[in-house]
Amino acid sequence: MFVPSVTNPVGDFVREWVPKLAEFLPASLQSDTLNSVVAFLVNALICVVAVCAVNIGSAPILIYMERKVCAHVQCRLGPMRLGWHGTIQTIADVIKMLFKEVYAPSGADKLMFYMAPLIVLIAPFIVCALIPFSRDLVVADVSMGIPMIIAVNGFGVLGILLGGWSSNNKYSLLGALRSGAQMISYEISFAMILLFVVMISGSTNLMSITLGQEGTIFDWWIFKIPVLGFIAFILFFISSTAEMNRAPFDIAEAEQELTGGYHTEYNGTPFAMFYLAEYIALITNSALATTCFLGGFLPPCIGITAIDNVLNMVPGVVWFFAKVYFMIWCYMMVRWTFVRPRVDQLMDFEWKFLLPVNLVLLVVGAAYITIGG
Amino acid sequence: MGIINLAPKVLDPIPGGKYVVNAIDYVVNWARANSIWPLTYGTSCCAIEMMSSSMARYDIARFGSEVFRASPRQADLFILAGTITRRMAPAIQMLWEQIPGPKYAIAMGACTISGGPFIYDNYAVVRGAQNLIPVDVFVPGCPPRPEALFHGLLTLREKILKETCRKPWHEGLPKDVSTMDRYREAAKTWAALEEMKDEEMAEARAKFKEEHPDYKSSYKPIRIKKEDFPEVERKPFRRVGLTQLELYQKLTAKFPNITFHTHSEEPVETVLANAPADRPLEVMVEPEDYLAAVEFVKNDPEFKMDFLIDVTAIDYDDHFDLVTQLRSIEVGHKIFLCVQLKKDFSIPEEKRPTSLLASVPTISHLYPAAEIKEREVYDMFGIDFAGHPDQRRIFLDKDFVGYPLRKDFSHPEMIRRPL
Amino acid sequence: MQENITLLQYFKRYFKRCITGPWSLMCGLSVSLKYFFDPRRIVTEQYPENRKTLKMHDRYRGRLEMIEDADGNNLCTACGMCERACPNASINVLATKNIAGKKVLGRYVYHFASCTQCGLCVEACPFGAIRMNQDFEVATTDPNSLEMILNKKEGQG
Amino acid sequence: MSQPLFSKLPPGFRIQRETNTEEFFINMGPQHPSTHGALRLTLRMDGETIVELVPHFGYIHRGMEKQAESMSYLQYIALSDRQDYLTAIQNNLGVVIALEKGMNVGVPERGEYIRVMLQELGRIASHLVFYGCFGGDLGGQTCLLFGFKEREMIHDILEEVTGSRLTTNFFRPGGSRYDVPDTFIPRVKAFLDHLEGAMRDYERFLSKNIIVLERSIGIGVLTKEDAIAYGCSGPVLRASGVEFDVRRANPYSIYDQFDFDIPVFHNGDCYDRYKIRIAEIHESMKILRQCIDKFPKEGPWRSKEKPVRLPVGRYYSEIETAKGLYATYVVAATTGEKPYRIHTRGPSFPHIAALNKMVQGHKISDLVTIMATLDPVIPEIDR
Repeated sequence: MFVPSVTNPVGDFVREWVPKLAEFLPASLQSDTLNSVVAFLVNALICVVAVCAVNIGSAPILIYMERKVCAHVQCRLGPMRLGWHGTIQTIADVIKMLFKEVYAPSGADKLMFYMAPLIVLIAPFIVCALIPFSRDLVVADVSMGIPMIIAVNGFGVLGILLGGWSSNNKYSLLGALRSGAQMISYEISFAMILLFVVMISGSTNLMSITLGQEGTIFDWWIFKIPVLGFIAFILFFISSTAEMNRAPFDIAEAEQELTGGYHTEYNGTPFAMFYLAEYIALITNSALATTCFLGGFLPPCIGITAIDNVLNMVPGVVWFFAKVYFMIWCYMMVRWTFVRPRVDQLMDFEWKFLLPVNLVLLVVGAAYITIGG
Repeated sequence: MGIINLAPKVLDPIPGGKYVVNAIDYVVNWARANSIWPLTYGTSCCAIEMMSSSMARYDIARFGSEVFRASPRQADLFILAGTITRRMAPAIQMLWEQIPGPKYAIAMGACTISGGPFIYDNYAVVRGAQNLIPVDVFVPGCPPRPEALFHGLLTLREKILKETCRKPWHEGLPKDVSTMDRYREAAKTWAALEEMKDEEMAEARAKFKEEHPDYKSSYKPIRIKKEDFPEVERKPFRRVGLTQLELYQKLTAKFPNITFHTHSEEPVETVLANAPADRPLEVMVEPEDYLAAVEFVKNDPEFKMDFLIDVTAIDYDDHFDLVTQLRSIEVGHKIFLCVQLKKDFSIPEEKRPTSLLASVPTISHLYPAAEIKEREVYDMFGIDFAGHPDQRRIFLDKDFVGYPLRKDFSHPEMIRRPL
Repeated sequence: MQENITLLQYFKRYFKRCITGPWSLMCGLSVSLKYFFDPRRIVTEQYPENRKTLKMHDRYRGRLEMIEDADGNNLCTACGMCERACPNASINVLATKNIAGKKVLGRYVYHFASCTQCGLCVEACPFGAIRMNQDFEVATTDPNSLEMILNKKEGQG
Repeated sequence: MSQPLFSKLPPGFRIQRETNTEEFFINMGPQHPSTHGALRLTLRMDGETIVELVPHFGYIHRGMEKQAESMSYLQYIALSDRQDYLTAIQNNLGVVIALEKGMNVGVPERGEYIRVMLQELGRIASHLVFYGCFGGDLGGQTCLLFGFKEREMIHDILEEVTGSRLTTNFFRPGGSRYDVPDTFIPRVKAFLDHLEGAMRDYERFLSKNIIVLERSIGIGVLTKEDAIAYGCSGPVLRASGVEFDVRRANPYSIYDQFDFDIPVFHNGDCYDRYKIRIAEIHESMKILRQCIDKFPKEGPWRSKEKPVRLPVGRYYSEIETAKGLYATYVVAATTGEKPYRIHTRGPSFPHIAALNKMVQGHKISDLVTIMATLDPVIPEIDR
């Protein structure tokens, strides 16, 4: 019998209490197999709810944050009138979008049209399940974490291609094709940098990648390997921005050129899903960056015992989310600062710059590990 | 939106269901009223004020409306910013249809409320957006300040908050106000009232006249004093390049048919010599000489007219004046070649407004800039440009009847200026 | 645009860009960081909240208004200068005869819907009977309310 | 294998070519975020590359010239605000100068200074919108807000002086409608001081940015000959290497009394068109500073008020607006208050005609960049 790998206290608690509760059932129904299956199902349900809650709960926060960050870069205030400083503005937006009229354009492939946003939404959810939020808070602690992430991340482009193609609109199609080309190209450097992380940490398991950074702030992968780590981090930042289709790499949406790119024809709830997917991808990518480079849930110790003790008292989840939100803030600052490169320049950048640099990085990293490590 | 309108039917029979319906109403309306996403749309001046309202100083984001959607399918609000022309009208109707409900429209500025500055003597402008789509809020002004637009947004918010799922949003109908002439209507109503009043008052007035035979009003309106200013001589601008006289003499040497029209009795040379420096030389060219003359002034090393300012025409009773305005970038002088094109009166009179009445060779091979200018003249005056590579209407629809800048032009939708 | 350059030149430019490019991007980022962390730069005025303090300039051209004294008497003589000055006939000066048979202002109809607030009417008025007021909160849901009668009383005479 | 050509191309398309790929047509506008108003462009595309472009005008053709025939000259000044609405104050001057030529009235010195200052403020306002739209169309929304932020300050000054933010209706033959208030000069001074710092930031934000350089250098090249032949003017012409500015070539008002440069660039690509406008903002600031120093504290600000009546004749005026050469051609067939015909030459019209020349072989994203650097105002084209 497959025993789910939920290793955190919540999982243990469920496993402990399911047999105890089962004693109240008639004797004919009692069996260890049933107990473990029920425990598994309950655990799985908790996991799904938790992942959904983290993602969907944080999406409105992120949208609000984005609106505020962009407003302050642009010397204005942003949402102000709904709740304290406009805090519940995005909730109103979501409710409004749920109750909007929904229709597909004539000539659209209806099934594909409504499926596309779902597919886009799936990928970041799965990635989120693999991220260790704290020392003993991870949904699925699979040993092949990194390959799994690379595989699942490729899923998102499918939804965007489908959405653009099924809309029966030239702008949508152009946007979808652009984003298809872009995401598939950038997936390569995205995967290569993760491989670099795997190489230096010696593991594909996200938990052990995180735990490998234990110690002071200088043991984080971004600082542990001089210069190389930082370069890898920057490269990861760039390619994940492109993976997410976020500005400055948002040629797929390119409001000024293609009005809305692949989601031009979407309205109401399906559009809300695209909108949410963008922000959920933001959170998973930031979480990945945090896990691989910024020490995950580990506190930023600096080697002075008195301070480190204080830092260690703060729970890992707090550190994790603090780092994630810092990363998100970086993504946002970049988005609201830079202009958008052209589609062919974007490809040039990937194939003529990012990929060569990545290869060099891998080689140099390998040399460093064999010689110095 | 369909589901929520069913809520009262399903929930009302259940005890306490009313309160649930009210709660849903409250939440949904609150969301709708506070999250109004406008469509990126704008045609003219008002669009700039609309943009200003979303910029740092006024910041429409405070109302949660900074999410300007370029695609109508994601928008809730159609801010009609800028004049609506007949040519644009179908596009606007289509945009409105593409916005999913519940949707709202704000008519921003005088043009979209009533036609604004373009009400009278105009063949191109739709008098008010109400003719095309139902409008919820009107924001007068030309253009309204961003604050006025915000006031409109708040007015719309109040309106949305009044909706319930028992009395749900429904799409209104456009209202035909296109032929409304507010000025004449008001005058007509008043004239009728005056007539009635005259009848009523006749007796009283007669009585008053009897009682006060030499009545004189004690009221004296005071004219406001205007500040007095000295008269100032106009200083003509600096002369650049050849003088008008030199240009004229050189041209006439080449083309003896070229003339200069003047109203004074004095000889042409004296008039030209005394002309202010900044008045360009405007000469009359015979239609046969036109092409050769343009070619000459373009290539002649002394003229060097390499820059075409404009080609335009003027309609007179029996002829058009085609004015080709040229200047030399290098030297700086200007010359206006005016061709008198006799109207072709062999065309029967009833067909004249819709047919081309004159023809002239094109100069678009000499000046690429002339191509669109000649298209404009063709569109507005119905002058044929022989040899033009792409002679189509430029500003008006291809099935537009008539040539608007002719003096005898008439259009069924055009209202004459009352004064 | 395709240019013919040698491979060496190409690589020279490539590496030059690798250095200048990120530097130029950092310059841009420094500006946005400066603006982000400096709340004094925020210039937003909060319209519905600052309604009490929000004042238009003296010359601001809002809605047309008739200058009236305390009793509601106006200065208009129904001469029609404003009517003629108006570029789009937004003003109807409707004259009547008073009891003495003299022409006075009966009704001053102002079509706010089509007014472009150019101010030519105020300029044309020889008696200073009208002015543009400072009112900018003029949005309405009822287009008929934009047709206004400005005078409360008939003209004097 | 080559496909057959289109049996019949849609109107306006002219290039005949053999292709191995399928061409298709894209319709941009009349309601599109990057066409700067109601302009419609039909693109003939080969993949993402533009083969040919045909502009369709007239979506905001409002028949101003027809209307002008039944309006008085004064009313037309008010109407001219609606042409180039980004700098309405400059349109006013264009019309007014033509009327002054007809009426033969001059302007006192203070009036001329008021004119020049408002002109230059209007030019800065328009170029700031250009800065914003250029950055915005490239994808940097923040630039759009930066540009408009300083523009609001100009609008504040304009509103204080003229009574309206956009449609100013301010100049009259012989001067202007009002005198400037006492606060005008200090406000302009404060604004210039502020703008200097702000421009430094904005240039750092965009001018050297590698993505901007990549996207604008060598894009949409307009050669010197083409620029003149297509009748381009203003910054577009000067970016192609032609030193032509009406303020210098045929100085109107009192522009000959100021010391300023005409910036000229020689590549004629998008980046030069961007740089030239930034340089022009600095030149305008220079002129404004000189105005502040020399501004006559006293003296009449307009000449004696006369009814606006023009004798029979044809009157032509040209000025340099922010977009280029703005010419007004007034025909008076009878002496009176009403024109027989008024024709306006807007600078943006030839620019859009030259667009086809510039975009061929470029990507659709480049079209957006080129459109932004031409900085057209559509109502000025359609009138």
